[in-house]
Amino acid sequence: MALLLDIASWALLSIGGAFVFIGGVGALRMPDLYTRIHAASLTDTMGAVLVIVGIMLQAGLSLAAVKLAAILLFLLLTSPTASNALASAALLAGLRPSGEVVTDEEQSK
Amino acid sequence: MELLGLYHYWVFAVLLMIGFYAVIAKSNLIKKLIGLSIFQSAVFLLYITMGKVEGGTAPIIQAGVENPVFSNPLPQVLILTAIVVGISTTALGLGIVVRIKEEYGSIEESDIQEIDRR
Amino acid sequence: MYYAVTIATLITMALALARALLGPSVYDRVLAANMFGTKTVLLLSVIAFLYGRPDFLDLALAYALINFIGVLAVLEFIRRRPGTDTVDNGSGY
Amino acid sequence: MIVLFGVFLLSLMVITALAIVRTHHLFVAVILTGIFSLLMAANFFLLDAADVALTEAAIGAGISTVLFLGALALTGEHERANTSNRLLALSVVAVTTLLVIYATFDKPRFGDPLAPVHQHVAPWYLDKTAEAIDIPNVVTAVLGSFRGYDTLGEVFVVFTAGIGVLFLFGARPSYSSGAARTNTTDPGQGLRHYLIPRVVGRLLIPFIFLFGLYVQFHGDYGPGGGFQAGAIIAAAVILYALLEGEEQALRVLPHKLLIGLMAGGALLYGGVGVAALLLGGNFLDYSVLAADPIVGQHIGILLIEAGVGITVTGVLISVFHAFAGRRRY
Repeated sequence: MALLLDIASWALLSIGGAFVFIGGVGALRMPDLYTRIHAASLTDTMGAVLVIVGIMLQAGLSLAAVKLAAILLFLLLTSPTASNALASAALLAGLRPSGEVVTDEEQSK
Repeated sequence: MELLGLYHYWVFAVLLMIGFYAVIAKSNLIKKLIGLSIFQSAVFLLYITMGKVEGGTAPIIQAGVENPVFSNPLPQVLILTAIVVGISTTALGLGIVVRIKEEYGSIEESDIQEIDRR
Repeated sequence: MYYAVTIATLITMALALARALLGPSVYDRVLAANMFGTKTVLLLSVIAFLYGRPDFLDLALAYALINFIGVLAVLEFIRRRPGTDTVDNGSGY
Repeated sequence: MIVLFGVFLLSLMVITALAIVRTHHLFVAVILTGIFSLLMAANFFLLDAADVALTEAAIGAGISTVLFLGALALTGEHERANTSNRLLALSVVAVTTLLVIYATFDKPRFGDPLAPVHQHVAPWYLDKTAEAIDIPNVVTAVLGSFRGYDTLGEVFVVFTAGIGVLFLFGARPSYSSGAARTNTTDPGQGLRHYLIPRVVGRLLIPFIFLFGLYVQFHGDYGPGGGFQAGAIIAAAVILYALLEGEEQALRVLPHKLLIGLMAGGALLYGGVGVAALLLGGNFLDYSVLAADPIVGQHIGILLIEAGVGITVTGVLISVFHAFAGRRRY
């Protein structure tokens, strides 16, 4: 049982680490702000969830696990909110996505 | 490893001087204050680095650990209070800068000296 | 395995820092700062376990709660300021 | 391995600091200062200073950014490129850097347990804490009891700085006169129009308060104490002010109350000292506060940490209102 938990937590940690890293690369390499926000929120949600759940499996039933759950909850509340607020502020300020977007109406013309 | 033994102090020296450069070379008063806070952080780093003991842990006694090695608590106490004092004094400095802006219309040192000379 | 996660987080922090330095818009920098904050939360929680002192998770908890305020303050600042020069064109960088 | 992590973080810090100094856009410099503070806290944590890292987290993550932005909003965010005596400054800095680095070669190596710093009073503090004060967190014991004078001085410095800001700006915010305010870009309104942050933020505020109280009262057992708790609670109030507008925040916590908090906390700290004096002990010697000296120490530390927390909260919130409530001239 302990071995099984260990394997599960190591798997979660390594996948989480990979997510964090890929998101970081995305935030650096993506072409404009909105795609970068997309990449960054990958690390903030998926990466964080996997890593913290992985550590929780190591912590077992203890105060540390409760604190980790609280950290996870607050991260899941705040970081998408921050991303959303950031994107909406940028959009309101007139920053447009860089890609050429063709809407359906324009296409049919 | 011998070289790494001094790396923390070198970073301290470089950060200290980056902050110092901002204070003496930049004309903008807010930039000077930012430089001052980098300078301050460098000093914090020096103290905490000196307090570290190889293989030690934070000086909070844990039940059931035999012969623990603790890092030095004294620098930590000094720096803990210094951080809060630092933000309060930075706030005071920012307050003075804002008042200078209101009276002189500028926060560039050269402009202020120009106005004072008149 | 903690080491692997720590290294991944550290590299991601470096990447986020690069984004913060490159800009080009203010929002990119804020995004990078926010990302840096969540990476710090992960780093602190992993290192607390690496050190074997899980009681130090309080730090990560503090960042998880407070980091949000910085982003909101920046947005409030942008909303209030008179001009609308949102793209600083990486001045200086 | 952990040393290498520290080295990596320190290198990032140097890069960030260089970028902060080089950019002419002060707003960018402030955002980078936030990143610098995060790196600093992570480093403190790696260097076994959990209490200090928590303080840096509480101050650097929210409050210092908010204060700098408040000042930028009142002064302007572009720095004029000024290269009058740059070469002179650079050479002074280069020479001094080399001198300081030369001096470091005489320092004991990183983590050396035999370094002179660890020989003088620190072992005594570590030995005597369990015996004389009996709380697990040695940092709190030194802060509150062994070096209580020192902390009293620091609290009065914080108090004085807060009073100084209020003197500079006047205690009342300039918008409280109730002039015609209809447009939505008015400073007093806050982020009312961003619905999602507002809902999430309101959800978060009670938890930040709770966490602040936990840090305040758990400071004897884990990282924490009055300084950190004061900053965290102030951050909660600042979040409320950002979301609901400063006027609403002032309605909840009026100026008079804040000034009372500032003075009251410092007075509580001093009062504990005087009480110890009146009960026949030395100033700030808490052993006389109860029949059992150790219980007396516990009571004393609890009270003075409360005093510290109250003063720090009051000062930080007042300073925030002083900056946020001022109109740009």
